[in-house]
Amino acid sequence: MDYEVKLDVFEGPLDLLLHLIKKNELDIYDIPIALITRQYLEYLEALKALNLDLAGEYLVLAATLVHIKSKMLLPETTDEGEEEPDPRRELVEQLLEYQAFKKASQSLQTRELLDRDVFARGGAAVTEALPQATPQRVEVGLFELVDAFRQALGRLSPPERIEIDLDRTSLADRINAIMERLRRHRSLTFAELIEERPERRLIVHTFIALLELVRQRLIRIFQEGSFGTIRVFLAVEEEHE
Amino acid sequence: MNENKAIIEGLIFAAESPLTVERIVEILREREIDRREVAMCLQELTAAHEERQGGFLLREIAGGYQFRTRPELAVWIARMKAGRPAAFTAAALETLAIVAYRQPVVKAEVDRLRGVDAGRPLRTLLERGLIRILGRKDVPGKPMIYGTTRKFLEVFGLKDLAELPTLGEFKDLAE
Amino acid sequence: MNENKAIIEGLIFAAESPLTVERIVEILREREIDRREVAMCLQELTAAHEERQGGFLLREIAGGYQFRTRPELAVWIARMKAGRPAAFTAAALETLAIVAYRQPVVKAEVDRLRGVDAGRPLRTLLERGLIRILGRKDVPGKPMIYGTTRKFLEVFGLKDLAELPTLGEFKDLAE
Repeated sequence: MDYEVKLDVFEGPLDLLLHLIKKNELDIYDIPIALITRQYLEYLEALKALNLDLAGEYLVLAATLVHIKSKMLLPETTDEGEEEPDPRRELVEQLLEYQAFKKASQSLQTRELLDRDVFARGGAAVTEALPQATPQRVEVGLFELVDAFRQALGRLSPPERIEIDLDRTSLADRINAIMERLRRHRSLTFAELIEERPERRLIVHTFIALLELVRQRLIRIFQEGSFGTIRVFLAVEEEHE
Repeated sequence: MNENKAIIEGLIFAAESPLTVERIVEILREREIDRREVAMCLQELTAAHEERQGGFLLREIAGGYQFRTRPELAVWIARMKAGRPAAFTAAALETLAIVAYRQPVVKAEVDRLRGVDAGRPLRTLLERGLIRILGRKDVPGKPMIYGTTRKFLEVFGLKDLAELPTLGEFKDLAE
Repeated sequence: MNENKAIIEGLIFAAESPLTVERIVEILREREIDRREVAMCLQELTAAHEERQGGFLLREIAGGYQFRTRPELAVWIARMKAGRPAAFTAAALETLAIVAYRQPVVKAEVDRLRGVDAGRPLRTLLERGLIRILGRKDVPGKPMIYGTTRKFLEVFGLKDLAELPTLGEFKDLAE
């Protein structure tokens, strides 16, 4: 026997058994169980002699083989004359099933593997910007607005942020003021809308006013690029574009 | 396409950053291709892509070569990268805001706040992985409880949920 | 090239992962292009790149489309990329095959089929993002149920799980 094959070449006892069947060119459906059991046990002995750690599963299969062998020695028929099932049947089924998965895994290995045989685009894709063109405008939703709002609040000095301002300047006033300014200028940035008095009360009111205007579809809000300035337009005028 | 040109195209495509002529010569040393030949391949590739008028072009950048999407497509690519506003219906956005602020929340509560059935937008948001089912509330009917996902934070560039402004900040002043 | 085709090519090129037809339709909603048209553009693009015989090809992967370098160029690209990817051990591959074909599957079944404990390969596959835990089986011990991931499809270049050859094809030949 050749013992050069290292144990870790085998993926388990079933793999070793398949190897022995193939090496002896045996018919998997009619395994000469005595022969294969002997070879299997010899193999295990050799491996033990080499002080290799044997997984418990190898011994379990050894016991199974010995058990099958002993059953094969019994008469083929029972007292009633019925045929006993072949004691090898279960093991053969397991071997066939294992062999199918082993082949399936080999077929996986032969596919075009990503980063081995084929590669996807490397790095981040760069979108060439249009030269000297207007920045790309992306219509934004509520959350960009919330984010802008958050940033605006973040720019305030700490004492002002803590102060809770309950001045009831009417929201309607703020809405009217924004609409008025938008009719004069074609568009305004969020920063421009609050530049007069960048204080918490005004920022909050401006924000709520904008939310209300967006909701009523009186204005539209765009962002220049992904992280660009937020710009507010009158909805009607935007339609003319 | 001749083989050298195809290899060079593949290398540039798979490279992490613009690929220089020197580096290409180095990688293809066994093929005994010199700077001049590489430069010629690059010139031909650049022209070929220019002519194709496809989705990307070969450009000389920072001393190397890189594929970049055509400038005219910027608006569509930005839309894909943003992966949001344009694609959100107002209903979905409102529903998402409610789930974000009110989570863990049941559908009945979303319905109540929007004044209209939220079944469809909730389903859309679930499918897009922006909200998820946290469990079932232990009341009659065992309604499902919704919350936002990690993807929600990613899509909206939030570090965590605490980064959302508190509703109180709006409420106090809105009344 | 017609504009829709160029835009679709640019989108696929710029996307971080395989781009689905649905997503393309969604991004291009304003252009009123339907699934069928997108599918036709994709077919034409695939054929065009096949014909070009350049450095990369358009492939259908994990339910979407992605550009990938031509397999013949692997040796050169590998030379450019530092460090080779960790190869799969036979144990990991066998375990992966069993999970792929038998999912949803529990560890005990994988152990039984391989005839040896599958704990380690399962852990490796989980760490590499090729399989995931689908849930727990409602039997004593509540064992975890495993299935393959989207990344599995991407790594093995599969359109979907149905693209795997049937197990029967491997069963017949006893060699």
